[in-house]
Amino acid sequence: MGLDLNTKKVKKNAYRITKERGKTALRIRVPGGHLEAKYLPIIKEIAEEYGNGTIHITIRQGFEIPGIPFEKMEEINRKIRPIIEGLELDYGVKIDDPEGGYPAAGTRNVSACIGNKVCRYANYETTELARKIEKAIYPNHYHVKIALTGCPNDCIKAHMQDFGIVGMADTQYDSYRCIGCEACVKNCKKRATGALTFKNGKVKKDERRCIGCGECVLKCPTGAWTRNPKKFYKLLIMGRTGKKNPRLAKPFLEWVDEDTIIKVIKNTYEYIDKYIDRSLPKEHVGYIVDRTGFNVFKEYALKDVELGPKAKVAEYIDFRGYKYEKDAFMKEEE
Amino acid sequence: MGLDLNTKKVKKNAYRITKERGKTALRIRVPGGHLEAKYLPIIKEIAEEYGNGTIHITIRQGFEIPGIPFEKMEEINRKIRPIIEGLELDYGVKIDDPEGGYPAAGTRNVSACIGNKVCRYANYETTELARKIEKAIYPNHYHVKIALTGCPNDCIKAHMQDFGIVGMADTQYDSYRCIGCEACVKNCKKRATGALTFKNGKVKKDERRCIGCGECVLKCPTGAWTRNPKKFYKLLIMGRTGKKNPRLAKPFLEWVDEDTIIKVIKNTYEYIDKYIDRSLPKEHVGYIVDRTGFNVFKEYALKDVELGPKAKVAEYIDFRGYKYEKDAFMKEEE
Amino acid sequence: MKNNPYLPEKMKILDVIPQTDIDITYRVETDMKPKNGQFVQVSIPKIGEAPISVSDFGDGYIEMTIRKVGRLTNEVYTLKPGDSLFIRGPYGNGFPIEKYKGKHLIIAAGGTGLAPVKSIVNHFYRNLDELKKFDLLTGFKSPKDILFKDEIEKWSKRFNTILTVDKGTDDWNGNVGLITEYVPKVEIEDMDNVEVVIVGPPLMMKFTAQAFMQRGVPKEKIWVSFERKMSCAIGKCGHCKIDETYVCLEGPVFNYTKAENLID
Amino acid sequence: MKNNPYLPEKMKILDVIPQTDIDITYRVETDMKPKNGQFVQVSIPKIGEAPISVSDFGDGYIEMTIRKVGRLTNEVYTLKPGDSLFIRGPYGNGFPIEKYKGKHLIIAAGGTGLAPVKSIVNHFYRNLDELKKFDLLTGFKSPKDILFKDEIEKWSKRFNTILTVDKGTDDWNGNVGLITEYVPKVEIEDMDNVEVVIVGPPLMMKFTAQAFMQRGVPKEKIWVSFERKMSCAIGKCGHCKIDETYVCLEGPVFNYTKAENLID
Amino acid sequence: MKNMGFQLQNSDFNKILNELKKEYKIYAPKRFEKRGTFSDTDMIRYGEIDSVEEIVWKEKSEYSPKEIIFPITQTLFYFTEEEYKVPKVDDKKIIVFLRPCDINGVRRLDTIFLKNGEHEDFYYKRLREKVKFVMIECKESFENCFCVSMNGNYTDNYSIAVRFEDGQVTLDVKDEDFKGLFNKVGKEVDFTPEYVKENHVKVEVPEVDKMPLEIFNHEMWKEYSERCIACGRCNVSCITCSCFTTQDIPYEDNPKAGERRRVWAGCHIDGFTDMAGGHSFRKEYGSRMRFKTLHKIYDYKKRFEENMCVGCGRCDDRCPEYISFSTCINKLNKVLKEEEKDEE
Amino acid sequence: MKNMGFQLQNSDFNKILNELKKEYKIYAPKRFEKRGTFSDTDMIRYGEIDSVEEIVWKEKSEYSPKEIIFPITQTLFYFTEEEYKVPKVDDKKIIVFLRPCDINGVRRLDTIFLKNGEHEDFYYKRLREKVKFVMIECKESFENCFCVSMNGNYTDNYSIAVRFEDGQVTLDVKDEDFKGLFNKVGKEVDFTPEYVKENHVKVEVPEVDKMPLEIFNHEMWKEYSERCIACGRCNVSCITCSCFTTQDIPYEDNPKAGERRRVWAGCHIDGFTDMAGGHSFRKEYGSRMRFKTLHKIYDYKKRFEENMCVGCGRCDDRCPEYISFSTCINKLNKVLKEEEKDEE
Repeated sequence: MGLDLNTKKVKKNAYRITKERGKTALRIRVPGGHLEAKYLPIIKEIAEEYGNGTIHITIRQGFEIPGIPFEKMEEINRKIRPIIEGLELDYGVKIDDPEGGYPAAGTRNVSACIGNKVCRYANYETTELARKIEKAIYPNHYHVKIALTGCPNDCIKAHMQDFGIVGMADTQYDSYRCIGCEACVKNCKKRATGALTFKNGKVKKDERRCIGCGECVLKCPTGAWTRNPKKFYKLLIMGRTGKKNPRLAKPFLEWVDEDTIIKVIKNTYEYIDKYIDRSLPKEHVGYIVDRTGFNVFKEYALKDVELGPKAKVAEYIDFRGYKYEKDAFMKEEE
Repeated sequence: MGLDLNTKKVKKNAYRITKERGKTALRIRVPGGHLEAKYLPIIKEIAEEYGNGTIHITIRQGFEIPGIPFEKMEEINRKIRPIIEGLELDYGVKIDDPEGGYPAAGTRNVSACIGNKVCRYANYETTELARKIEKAIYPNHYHVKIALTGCPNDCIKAHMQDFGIVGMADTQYDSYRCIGCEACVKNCKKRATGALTFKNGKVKKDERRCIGCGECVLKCPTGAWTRNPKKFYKLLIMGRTGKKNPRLAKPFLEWVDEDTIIKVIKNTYEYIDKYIDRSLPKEHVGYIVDRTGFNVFKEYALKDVELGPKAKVAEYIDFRGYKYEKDAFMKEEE
Repeated sequence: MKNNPYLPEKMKILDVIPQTDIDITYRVETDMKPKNGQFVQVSIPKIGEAPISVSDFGDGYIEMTIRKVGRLTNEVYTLKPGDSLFIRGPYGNGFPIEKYKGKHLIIAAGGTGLAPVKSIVNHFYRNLDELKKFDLLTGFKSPKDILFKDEIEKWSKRFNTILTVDKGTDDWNGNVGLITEYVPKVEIEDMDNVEVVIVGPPLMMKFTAQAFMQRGVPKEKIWVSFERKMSCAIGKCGHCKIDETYVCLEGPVFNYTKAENLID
Repeated sequence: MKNNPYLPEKMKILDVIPQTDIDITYRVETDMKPKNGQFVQVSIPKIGEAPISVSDFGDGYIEMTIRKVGRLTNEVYTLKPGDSLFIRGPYGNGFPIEKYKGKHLIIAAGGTGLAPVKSIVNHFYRNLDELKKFDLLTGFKSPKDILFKDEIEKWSKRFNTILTVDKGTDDWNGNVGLITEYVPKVEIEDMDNVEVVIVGPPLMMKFTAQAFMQRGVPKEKIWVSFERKMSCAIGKCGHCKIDETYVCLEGPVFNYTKAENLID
Repeated sequence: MKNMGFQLQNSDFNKILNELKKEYKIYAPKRFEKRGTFSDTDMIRYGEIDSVEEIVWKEKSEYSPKEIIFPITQTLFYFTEEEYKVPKVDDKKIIVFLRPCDINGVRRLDTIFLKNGEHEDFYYKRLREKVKFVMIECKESFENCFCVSMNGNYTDNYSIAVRFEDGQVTLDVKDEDFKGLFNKVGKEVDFTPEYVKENHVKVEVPEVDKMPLEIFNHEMWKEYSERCIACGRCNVSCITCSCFTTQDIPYEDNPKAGERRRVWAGCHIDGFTDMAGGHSFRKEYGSRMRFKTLHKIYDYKKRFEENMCVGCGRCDDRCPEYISFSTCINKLNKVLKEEEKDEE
Repeated sequence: MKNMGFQLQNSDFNKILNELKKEYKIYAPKRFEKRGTFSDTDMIRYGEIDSVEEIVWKEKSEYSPKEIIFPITQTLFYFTEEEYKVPKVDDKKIIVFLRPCDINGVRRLDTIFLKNGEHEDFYYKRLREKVKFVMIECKESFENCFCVSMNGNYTDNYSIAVRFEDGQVTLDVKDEDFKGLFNKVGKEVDFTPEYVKENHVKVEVPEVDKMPLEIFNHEMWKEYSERCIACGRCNVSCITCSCFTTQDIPYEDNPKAGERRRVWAGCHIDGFTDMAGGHSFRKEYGSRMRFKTLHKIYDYKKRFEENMCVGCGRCDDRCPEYISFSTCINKLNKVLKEEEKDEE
């Protein structure tokens, strides 16, 4: 029999239709970008026994194993069971058949910077939250990109995601402990937004300028600045690259909690389900929002969401970005 | 003796100063994001014997191995010799002491989407070019981020880099082979820029609208559209996230060749060397360009560069992006 | 070049007879002697070519009733008497009118479907004695879409002509309703000697045929004419093929026993 | 509260004597009896406190010449006679003027450095016979920066007073050049009996001391006064400490044998 | 029985090719470097060659040789104002290197263009008459070939048969026109071309007199509605797909002049059945799959007594959605057998 | 010789703490959850406690107990228009749980605030007089401790010494004021507090009468110019750093009122030597390291006959640049020995 494949099913099973006829590439999800080293031998074995011996590290922090014959998909799906168990099921993700490979690939691997496991700047454990989000939204065929970054430095490039989650430190100031060294003030001006000013020997914070990076805490020698142990997040939405209108994600919510983040993302899947152009099953959510307008999205996204007292919500969003209306400023070399 | 570390040296050796006192994290470079699976056991061994048994996949496609005592750095540096040889020296990167670990960390891992090794959309072998760039610019302490993406879909998020290299297909049309199915025209309108129109049973291309994605070739059933075998690239510059002014990289050059890309990047290091604010050794190149203005950068970048006949150069660049001038559009919830 | 079947013949337009806002009948000068129900390939150089039913013919001319629906027909609309059309043909099998002689002939034509059968109607209008009985059912979407108004008026004086429109207007006093609704009103005395010709849009043909079969007309007595995309009209281009049948060669007229099994 | 050394005393301003655009001499009412070269902590409530040299004193008053260089001194500038200053002190060791008696005293003062030694100058102006010889070298950046102009005029009539400015102006007819250039012009007859007091900015003191030493003046005969940041003036706050020495306690006046080894 | 053949070094063969080029245009499958669908992939398709080394015989061509006699775009006539003129064809004759399946495929094209209906296709005929076949011996199956099942594997309809080996060619020359060229330089050897005897892919073509109506609406086609993207690659790569569409165009540079031409069409591609006025048939892609399938293995045969499909497998090679036509045939066969059973 | 002590269950000890709180404010190192420098890290520093369970005795506190007697921000007096008023202090006495090194450190603070110059520091003294030490027995060294080298490991200057174990405390009560509290509920046991005998980190403090001038400009300090970021964490965490700066401020709500206060200052921090007018000293961070180092292990000793540094190691614990003060001392010692050799 000739090779007869339902490519849509193959793709939903996280295998790629590649350039090379008959060969596929498996994508391993690593929610939150972090995994125990014990899974590496499985990846190595698949690469060497079924693939071409190489692996690609995907930009969303998964592994892609190329050069696999399509016929081996089922066999490989059984082999990756420990990975699906260890990185998905163990975190509560519902996958009916752990030997059937990944049940969906539309919603991309939930990426995360290394977070406060390691990084001094990060305001939370990014992988942990990534896994909670994974649990809430995977498996799902809608094309949604989610990434988490520990602080506004945004190493993960949350600004290029449909949902970018940025950790915000609610920094609290104990003026008694402040010795007026101005380390926080100078740093905030130099590296952040100049939200801090120095007056009467102590520091003032302009709450409207503060982006919650938490650098004042990092710089403070005396512990005058500390973080509110309660976690807050900023939710950036609808950033993208692509061939039409690359644009930065923009803030939709600020100073909201984890539950709000998860609920808004879940609500968005319902929104997609209602508004997606079904002739384009992979229509990206950003383009759907372009069609329906921000307010329709907002209404759906905030359904049954209880925003805390600190929460801020965008009234409107000017996404700007640029359009590939070409060349107004490009001249050909002569 | 107490633990006495020159943190700057540690960082230049690709080890991180982490949140946890006494513990570091090693970052493994994987230029172009692709590696042979045979290196995985080394990573696993380091993670399990020296670290905490876990690894993080960095957003720039390297591995980060956390939980390593600083004392083990030298020992580990010897262990990663095969990786440094296999992924750096073998591609011509000059590293004096292959048992001394990475000699620089300022210039970040050169990232790449999977490219045309696997992906149907990619217009070139991204990892291969990434390795050539690595050879040209590593080791280097200046903070520069480079990423390569095979096509304007820009899965790598080249738009968030100091240098984003986008493969451009110079698509050529053989009207004899065209059967007028309009697959290319419809697709270009739907997925790209509408550069193609259908007239008199055949297709016309608006060269100024064409972004070189190559999708017309992919969609063409008869091979009427093919790619010029000569490779062309677009160079996006000075995109960034960060706490001040997240912004998209914008096109600086289009339809240029590989040599131009490499030369411009090399020239930029000289530019940085001349204009960097030495009180900020990690000053990002984008901020330097902000200070000197685009034209000073441009003059340096194009020094001794021979642009081909198809090349286009930006006359000026309006980076836009957004500033963390906060809250014009955010209201607090009541 | 004689053996190049793609070459059209330039024919002078003798007359241009508007039928409705979007239908015009063109009479062109030619020696062609088509059969009733055949079609020709009509073209305007650099604009295009399309299959068009011959709606009538006579000595030294043929007529085609053309509806303005595309690039070519739009262009045809600008032509005046004295201008030319490029035509090749006739093609197709045509109706077996010899078989209808001596029978009770019922013609049901929907919309432009009246064009391909108009020459039959006119033939029997002129030779009504060749038939045992003749009924014409013709339906249009609305009063303004009615084709060949004067001729229908003329025909109705010699045989039972039911004209209906799907949807009337305030000043329409005639029949309203689909043709299928009028099928039961046709009196059929001798089921063995009836012949039914149905031409129109695909669904109209299907339901009208069903209506006649419900009345007891056997399939073998029902004839339809198909309209399909055609590029060559000579069995090469493949567009009009349905199963093993080439509409341009074995059609456009089919006995319903065959037609009902032609599934696109 | 008696034992609270941080409490200042409110003192009434008796006189305000402008010196230059940015230097003013304040005379305040007090019983304080400072030694020449001592300083006081001057404050304005809610603005701040700073160490200021006592530039002169007498029965029931002290004088301080204050330069407008910061937040506190800016505020002091708004004060008028009858207003108050808050003062505590005097602090520091002062110059050992008993040692200078019978000697050839050379005072070299740069800029505001003239203030801390002004009381010595005035003392010997009044008691010139206590000295074998008296030379005063005083330098300022420019003519407009000259302090105590009237007094310099007065002094120059009684002893050798060299006034120089680093940079002259069109209407300046006096000396131009750094103090160090004028050191060679001072006649020193008896190297064993000379005492040199140098007060001014750190580099001025360093190079002037070197100039005198080059002329053969031994270190032991050279005296300088240090200016340092101080918050308490009583040996607690740590700001003025240089090595094991607290300028507020063991200074501000140091013999050069000690001063040259005080490395910040 | 021994069959006398010739064996030549490539260099000698090239000399003969050069000689032949005076009288013939010589077409063979050749490599167009980096002109494949995906970047850095090559395209193998027919083109004129100058030397045997250009001939790609170790791989299957992506497109069939049909474009040599049935050009993708072919001007029927030029218009100047209201006159028209039929273009001339090159005087040279044509040699095509091709495999047995394609030779068998050309017979199907002949049937459609020359024997379907009363008219011969003028444009096809005048090219077809020029063509001589050089059969590339094809002993081993490529992926997706199912020629044996379709009887496409064998033919003796060739002027020359050729076995390529690295550096040399072995020939069976049947055409007397050519024999003289070889007996001077070629070594005489015993050579009978071999044929593929078995493919990896086998199909069982349903043998039915009449396709049951249920098949037309059978749910097996629904799957293809989901899978097929109507790109038409199967049509354009097929050696036997012969459909075309005519286009009339005015020249942009001078709209008074123009041409009528025909270009390939494909039953999978949108617009194939579109009529002026907007009506069209087979909107569901599954019904296009059914239409093509039945044409290739049922209705053509009813008309012309052999199946249209020759089993070259290019449709499977080229389908971007990995729809396997051979699998479809087998599925259909199975469905038909089950239907039969149900009726019993 | 047996030393009589008491052993109590935590619950009993808590009762006594409750009793003591009537008369005392009780301070101990305690955990401030998620208030550390990095997210999700805790801060261990001194605070008032209600129970023994709050006392963090298994870890070293990040800040020393000095802030109890030398508050970070301390109002010297309130201004109302042009009058001023010295604030009162709480009537309660103070108990501080602290380790031997810190008790020894407090002696250095006493020296500076009470014995340097003719004036005693009024504000320090009035708090210091209230303090009684409860010495936390410290048998094992933490990372970076070098108390043994600095003789900071031992003291007998305590009212109570306490050994914490999970669930119980063992006490040596020297202060007669407290003895009565324990002999009712505590079990009498033989208890002598033990002391750290050896640290992982050892320093050799240079024994010189006079620091050679070359040391001040020695290139060993240049390294610190590169490494030190002048954050002042070493100063503020140090038990013996006692520098402060005064600030006068008008209240924003009513600028007619205001206060004079003092806040901690640090010799590593920018501005420490800034004079009105712009001049400042030790701009190079390496010279600040030299200044601090010599103060801690040389010039203080010249003045007061013991080294200032007690070896608590907090500076090393806290330095974000991993500058090890103990390493610096050893380096200095080595440099001095080499200089000595060179002179021979």
